[in-house]
Amino acid sequence: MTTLLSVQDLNFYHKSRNSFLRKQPPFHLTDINFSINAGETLAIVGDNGSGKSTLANLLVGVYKPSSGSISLNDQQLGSRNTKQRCLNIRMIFQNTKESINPALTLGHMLDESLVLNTKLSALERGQQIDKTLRLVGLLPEHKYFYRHMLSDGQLQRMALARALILNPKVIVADEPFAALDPSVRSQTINLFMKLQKDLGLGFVFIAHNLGIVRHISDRMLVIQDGRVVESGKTEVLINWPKSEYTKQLIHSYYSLVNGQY
Amino acid sequence: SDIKHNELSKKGVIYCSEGDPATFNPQLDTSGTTADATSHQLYSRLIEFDPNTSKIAPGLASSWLVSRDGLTYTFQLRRNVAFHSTSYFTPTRSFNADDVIFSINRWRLDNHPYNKVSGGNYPYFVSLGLNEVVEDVSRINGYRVEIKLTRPDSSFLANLATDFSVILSEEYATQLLAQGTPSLIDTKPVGTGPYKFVDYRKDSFIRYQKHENYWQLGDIPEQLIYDITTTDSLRLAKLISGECDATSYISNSEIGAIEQRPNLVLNERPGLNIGFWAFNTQKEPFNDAKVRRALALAIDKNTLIEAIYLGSADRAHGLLPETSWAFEALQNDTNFNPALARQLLDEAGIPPGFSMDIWAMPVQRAYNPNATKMAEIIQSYLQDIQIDANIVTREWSTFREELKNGEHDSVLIGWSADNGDPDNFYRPLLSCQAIKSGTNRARWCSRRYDDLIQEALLISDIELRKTYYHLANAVLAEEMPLVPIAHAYRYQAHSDRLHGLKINPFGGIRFGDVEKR
Amino acid sequence: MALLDVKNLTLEIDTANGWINVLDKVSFSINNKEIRALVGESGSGKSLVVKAIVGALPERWRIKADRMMWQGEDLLNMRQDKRRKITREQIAVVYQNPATSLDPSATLGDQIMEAVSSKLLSRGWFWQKQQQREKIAITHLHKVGIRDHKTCMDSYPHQLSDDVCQKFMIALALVSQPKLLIADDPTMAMVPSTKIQILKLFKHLNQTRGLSILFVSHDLLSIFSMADSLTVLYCGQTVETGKMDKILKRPLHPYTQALLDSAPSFSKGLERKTDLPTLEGTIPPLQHLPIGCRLGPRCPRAQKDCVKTPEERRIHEHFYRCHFPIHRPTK
Amino acid sequence: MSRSSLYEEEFFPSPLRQTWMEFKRSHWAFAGLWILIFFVFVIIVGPFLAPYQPLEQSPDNLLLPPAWSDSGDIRYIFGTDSAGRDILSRVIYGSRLTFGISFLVVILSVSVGVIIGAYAGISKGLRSSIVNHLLDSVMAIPTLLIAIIIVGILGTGLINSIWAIALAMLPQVIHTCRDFVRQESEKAYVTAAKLDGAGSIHIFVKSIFPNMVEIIVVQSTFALSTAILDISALGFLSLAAQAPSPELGAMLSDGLDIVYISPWSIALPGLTILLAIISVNLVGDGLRTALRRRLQH
Amino acid sequence: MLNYTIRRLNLLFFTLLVLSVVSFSLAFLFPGDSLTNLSGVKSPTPIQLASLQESYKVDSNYFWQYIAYLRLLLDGDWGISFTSQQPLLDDLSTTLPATVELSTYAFTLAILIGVPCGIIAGLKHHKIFDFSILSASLLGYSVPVFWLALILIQLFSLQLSLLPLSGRISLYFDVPIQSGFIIYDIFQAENIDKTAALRDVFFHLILPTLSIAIMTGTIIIRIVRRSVLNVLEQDYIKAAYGRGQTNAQVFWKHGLRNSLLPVLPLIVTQFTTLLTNAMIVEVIFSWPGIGNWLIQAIYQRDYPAIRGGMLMVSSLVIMFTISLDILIRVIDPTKGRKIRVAV
Ligand SMILES: Nc1ncnc2c1ncn2[C@@H]1O[C@H](COP(=O)(O)OP(=O)(O)OP(=O)(O)O)[C@@H](O)[C@H]1O
Ligand SMILES: Nc1ncnc2c1ncn2[C@@H]1O[C@H](COP(=O)(O)OP(=O)(O)OP(=O)(O)O)[C@@H](O)[C@H]1O
Ligand SMILES: [Mg+2]
Ligand SMILES: [Mg+2]
Repeated sequence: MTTLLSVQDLNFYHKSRNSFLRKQPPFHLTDINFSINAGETLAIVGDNGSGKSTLANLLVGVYKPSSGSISLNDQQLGSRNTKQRCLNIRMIFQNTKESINPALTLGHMLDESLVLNTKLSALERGQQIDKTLRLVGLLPEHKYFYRHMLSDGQLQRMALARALILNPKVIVADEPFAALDPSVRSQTINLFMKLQKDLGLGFVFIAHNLGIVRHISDRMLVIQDGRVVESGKTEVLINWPKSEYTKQLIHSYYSLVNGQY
Repeated sequence: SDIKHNELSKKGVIYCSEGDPATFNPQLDTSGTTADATSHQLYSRLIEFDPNTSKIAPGLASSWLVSRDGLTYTFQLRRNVAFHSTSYFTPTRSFNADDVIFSINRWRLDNHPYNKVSGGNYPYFVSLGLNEVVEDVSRINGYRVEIKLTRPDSSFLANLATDFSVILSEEYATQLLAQGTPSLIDTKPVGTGPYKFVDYRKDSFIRYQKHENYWQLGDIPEQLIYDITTTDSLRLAKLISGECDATSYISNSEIGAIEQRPNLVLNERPGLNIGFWAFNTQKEPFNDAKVRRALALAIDKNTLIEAIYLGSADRAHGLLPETSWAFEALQNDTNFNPALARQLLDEAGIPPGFSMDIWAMPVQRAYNPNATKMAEIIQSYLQDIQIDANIVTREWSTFREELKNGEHDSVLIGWSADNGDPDNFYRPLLSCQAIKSGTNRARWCSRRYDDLIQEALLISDIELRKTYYHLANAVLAEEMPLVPIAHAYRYQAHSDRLHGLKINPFGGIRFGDVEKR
Repeated sequence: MALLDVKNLTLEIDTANGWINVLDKVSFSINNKEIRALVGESGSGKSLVVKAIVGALPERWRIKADRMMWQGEDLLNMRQDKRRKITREQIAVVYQNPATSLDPSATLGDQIMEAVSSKLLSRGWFWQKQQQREKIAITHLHKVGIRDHKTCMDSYPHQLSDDVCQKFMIALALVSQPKLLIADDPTMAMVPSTKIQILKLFKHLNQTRGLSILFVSHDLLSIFSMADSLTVLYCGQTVETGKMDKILKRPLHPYTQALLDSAPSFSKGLERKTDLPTLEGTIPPLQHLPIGCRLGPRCPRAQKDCVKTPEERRIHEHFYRCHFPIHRPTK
Repeated sequence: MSRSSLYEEEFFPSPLRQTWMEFKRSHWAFAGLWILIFFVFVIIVGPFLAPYQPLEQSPDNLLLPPAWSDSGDIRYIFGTDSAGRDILSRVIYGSRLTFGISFLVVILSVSVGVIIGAYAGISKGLRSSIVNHLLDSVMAIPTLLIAIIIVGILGTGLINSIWAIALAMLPQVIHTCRDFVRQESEKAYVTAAKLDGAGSIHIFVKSIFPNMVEIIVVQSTFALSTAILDISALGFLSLAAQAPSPELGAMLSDGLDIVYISPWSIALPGLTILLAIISVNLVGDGLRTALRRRLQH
Repeated sequence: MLNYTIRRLNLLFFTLLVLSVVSFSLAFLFPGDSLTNLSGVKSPTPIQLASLQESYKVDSNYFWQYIAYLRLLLDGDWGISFTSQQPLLDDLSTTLPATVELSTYAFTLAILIGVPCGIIAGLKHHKIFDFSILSASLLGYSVPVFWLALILIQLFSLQLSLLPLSGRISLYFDVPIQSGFIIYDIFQAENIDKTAALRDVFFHLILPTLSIAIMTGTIIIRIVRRSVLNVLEQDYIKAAYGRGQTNAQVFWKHGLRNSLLPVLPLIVTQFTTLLTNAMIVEVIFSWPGIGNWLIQAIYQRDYPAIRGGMLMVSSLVIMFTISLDILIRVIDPTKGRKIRVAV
């Protein structure tokens, strides 16, 4: 299997926007290395503020890395091939609701992506939109809907549709299941797994819930304060954690599951 | 309001005046505003008009003699008349002949040290040629003065009784000259009138205080305050709300409102004034009498009188109002006739669509309460004979300045008489000399007319003088340098707490006999 | 006698679409020293139940109940001040959203000291009382794991992170030494280790001081690990109520079943990357609530009868509302 | 599936439509809208409605009281002024002038302001921050004061005062617009659009602007009431339109001279201004409430 | 905080600088000679001319001219007025206090009416009282101030003859101008009956104050009412009820402060609107304030006065807003957050 996305020595500084009187230490994401293959799922786990979203944003190109490289299919992504990045790496945002424009219909929004990135005719674009909506379990009629008419689960599907519309290779999802209710969450997880199987997507997702991580991910990346603490196969990592932090994480999870504390 | 009835208000009178006085010396300015504010309050004259009879009465001169040839006038002066004692001047002597000589010589002699002070312009005396008429003023003794004229002048005594012929303090003038600040004589005035000057703030107020040693008796209030209120409606409003005890220039539209209120008194009197539309006869095509006549025919005076004066004016047939003794019943007047007007214009070669300016004065005067509105109506009349009129207004002082320079085509303005003499209409309005002094708005000069009014002045027989004036009227009717429109009634309103305030037929309000209860 | 006994609590609120029954005959009770969990999806009305108990709902909403008893006294028909007194002294609430439930313009110190009941103070002068208050407040802050009490008390809510605020809310609730603690999603913003700490504290208080807890959450893991009994809410209807172990072993309502299935870590036998069992469809929006059993359209076992609201049925201490329960032969 | 089906529209309204539906629920606001529509109608067909020309004088009918008073004349429903001009016609032309100009001013300043505001919102850096801060402090000066100052500089006159008021309103519009763009730019949907490869202008036009329409409309209604107030205030002070002009503020100051004999000469133009501003404010309030309600739900 | 203050002061300084540049360039934009427009001396004698050229540095380039102008401004030499030929700063220092005095009273009145009414309306939401306050306030903030002033005059001065309609004090009182603030001046004045004078001042204040306070007052009502409504919907109020606090406790401890704090800046900025209204109303009530003065200057095309008046009023407004900004920062603990409340 070929490496789809690989990240080498990625470093990133958040410029501190604070005043000169009340200084917080600037956030620093240090030396991130990982790679994923097609059809593989990588889970990123860590505390609040550990830099998970920052990493996701770096992958899709919202931020520019301070140093290090991200390559897709062994081709380095830089400022020149943004178009390629737009097409191939798509993002699902932490706050799904906010990431959908309230003033546009869903169809219009999907259309925008197509207009900007493809040369399809209006008719073809329409077909593509219908197809994608069906793919994620929505109806073609949903393209006339506005954000406020959808439930949380449907919004999550819509976000997925927007990610999928350009036939990407990798999807980066920032806590896609956190805001969902238990019953809908299962549906969404099932959908993700199905799509990954069907389309051979590489899937990077950020999560808190170790149960879900264990269930769907192949590999895991544990981050603490901007540093990778541990990474490896999910099964291995969960059963035999090496670092203190991971151990604590897994322990507390297990103690909840077993009710022993 | 509260203040209306408390103790304090009894001690003072507030008069709402329509504008700032240009100076505190009425010799320097002919405007009614200046005269109203200063003349009878601060100063006295040798001779006064009796407001009840309009006849000449003794003032600072207790008696006078006129020589047989009418060339020498001798005045006997009152003794123990005190000048104002103020924060800036304390008199050491009372009024005497030196003050009279100083006051007259100031405007008479070009080389007088005070002649050039404060602009050196004495429009009233110059426009009447008085500076040439008076040959000499001499002191016979401390309380007797003799004035010699170059030629007889039947209006001379009347002129000495006008608002402008005030008596200043020679002692004060000498003191100021020594200090090197002569111009203070006109801004910090000293006189012998019932009130003395305390304070003046431009656009705001003039404050006078009772002159304790005033030579005439009278229980006048402690304070006299001029509340300078330029907005017409506001003056009436203040009268109604009790902030003023009396107000100047009631506009005709406001009469009804005053009559409704039981606590306000309205005095009405036919006024010695005239509102007219003058053409600049030095400009093309207004130098053509035919054009002037045509324009005169184009307007309906009766409507103007209704619309602007709201009926409280008499239609003017000539320069003189009906109350003047020289008034002539059968004067030539133009009647509304647009067809004839157009015809005359065609004859004069004025094409339809000809455009001209009508200057409308920005202020309200008794003789024309709303010149702008009058201009608008005239504009529509001229429209009917295919003449486009532009209405021009300027700020008042600029307006007069530019009028004086003859920049207008035609102007809506008027004249209020200062004394009852007909000469006071004929000469300042249309004599050649008055072009220079700036009161001849038509800038019209006719030898024939000038001779006639000059002749009239030389004779003292009234019937004979009348005929001369009637001849002058004929010239005017023929030449039409201006279109007389109306003689407005004069109104004065005051609170019923004031007693003794009367309309003075010759301008000038007087607070010398006003009491407040 | 139950500490709090709620029977057929019904709440109507006015929305743009008219009056809507957001709570439909909700019943449950809390016994002394019991930890009862209230679960349900987001929007199922859990927070409304909490607010209804403490009377923090807008006045114009219509609230009805067969009974809502606090130690035998009816809260609904009680005089306002008496009810306030009870809520002040015996019931404490941890609100769901810490950031908005704290007064933004007062320091946390002021707020917690205000909540210290004067009964707990010994006699003394004004400033002595103030000191005692402060002491009590600080002990409670320490209890919930806020070590830097000074900064915390001097700060305004917006200056602190969500999880600190949440801990503070818990301290604020405990400081009045209540009989019943109502905790609405108290561990929402917390990382697992902190979460465990708080859960430990709750359990400890329950065991040592006999504190009863109504634990509202949709975090099934926490609930299963500490609650004695469970009430499941779906769209404003109680679908099942009973002892924790009973329900875990044998849920009767299809919705409870689905809820239990949705936590992957619990289906121990589940193969990785296999489909999770789910209910089809989504929760209906407020304005389109189905009539009868509100789960109806999504229920795999639904039949014609489901358009009628099922009556409450019981097996011992286990209540449920379903026409066609699982593990029971249909009639 | 067709979009135009009524049923669809009923149930899946766009945000704009939803705001409109909320708006319609408030009777007051709706009444305000009708009055406003009436005024717009008057602006458009005013010359056909007015029985006379605004400057047409009828010297035979001076200072007539309104027709409903005893000495009124049915030909002059609102009476005449001291030059015999029909007050009704003048009020109609005056509404035309005052509100027409206000509309013009608002359109002018809003369209320019939105463009500048969007630019300021999108651009970053020191220069824009200086400009922004300056704007902040200019914002503190009320529009009327700025307008008076500008009129003082440009000289009095109607045209000058149009420019003055338009300029004076600009900072407000720019400010709102910039703030909004700033605020929205932080939201995830803009980031999402960026990730689609859209440029900043594209993002503004296609993503942010549709969200802004309502804000602009609300802002415009308030700008409109300010504009009406300002233009009539300037007219009243004789800084804008001058006396014979039927502009309502100028009419008021013109009527001052005869207020004691014909109080209606200030009452009627004043009431017209009042009514117009009330209607605009009702609509503005209604829109704002509707918007707030929509955002809450 | 310090940081914020410095930033604000910086802004203030910068804005004032820009204003002075604008006022300087005005002298060149106005018709006529720039030196005349700057100094106000209309037809100077040769000696005067030379000294003016010297002090305004007419021969150097614009930059140095501007510096010279700035220096003169700081020295208090603002030039003289065309019409009155008085130093501008003298005129300004008598007119400005009059306006400030009037606005301050009106603003105080507006707050005294607006805040309590707003709070009550907010608390009694959807009740008759709220409704009537709301309709009255709609009327209040829609009515043009100048018209309102005329109506008030018609009613109280002319129909009922209760109140005076012009000026600050009856002219019977000879109050010399010391500070420009009439009440202070009355205490300084000699030879007048001070109680009577104060009574008179009070009567003169009623109408102008009322006519500008009504609009601002109603706006404040709306702002406060909205804010109270907002706050009452907040969770922390519900939480406070839930904690068993009584209505009064909740309102005084949590509601009031939270409803007033966020709208404080909004209320305070109303002052500038009020100031402008005061300037218009001055013309109607012949109030000897800066509005009246400036508008006369505009009529008479008195360029130095327009320039000076504009500079003075706008700097005043900006200094006022910025210092209040800083003040609000100091009292408002939620300062870090930007809260906007709709009217
Ligand atoms: N735009 C920014 N500028 C400066 N610092 C930032 C910025 N965005 C995030 N940070 C800081 O970077 C750190 C990591 O933030 P990030 O959003 O990546 O955390 P996270 O792991 O996603 O947390 P969470 O689980 O809450 O989403 C935080 O300390 C945050 O304060
Ligand atoms: N003030 C309100 N106005 C209108 N509807 C409301 C209001 N408060 C709550 N609701 C509605 O009532 C329903 C129940 O809300 P509630 O807050 O009780 O849900 P919840 O179970 O607590 O959800 P979560 O787990 O997300 O906290 C929701 O659909 C919500 O939209
Ligand atoms: Mg994140
Ligand atoms: Mg909740």
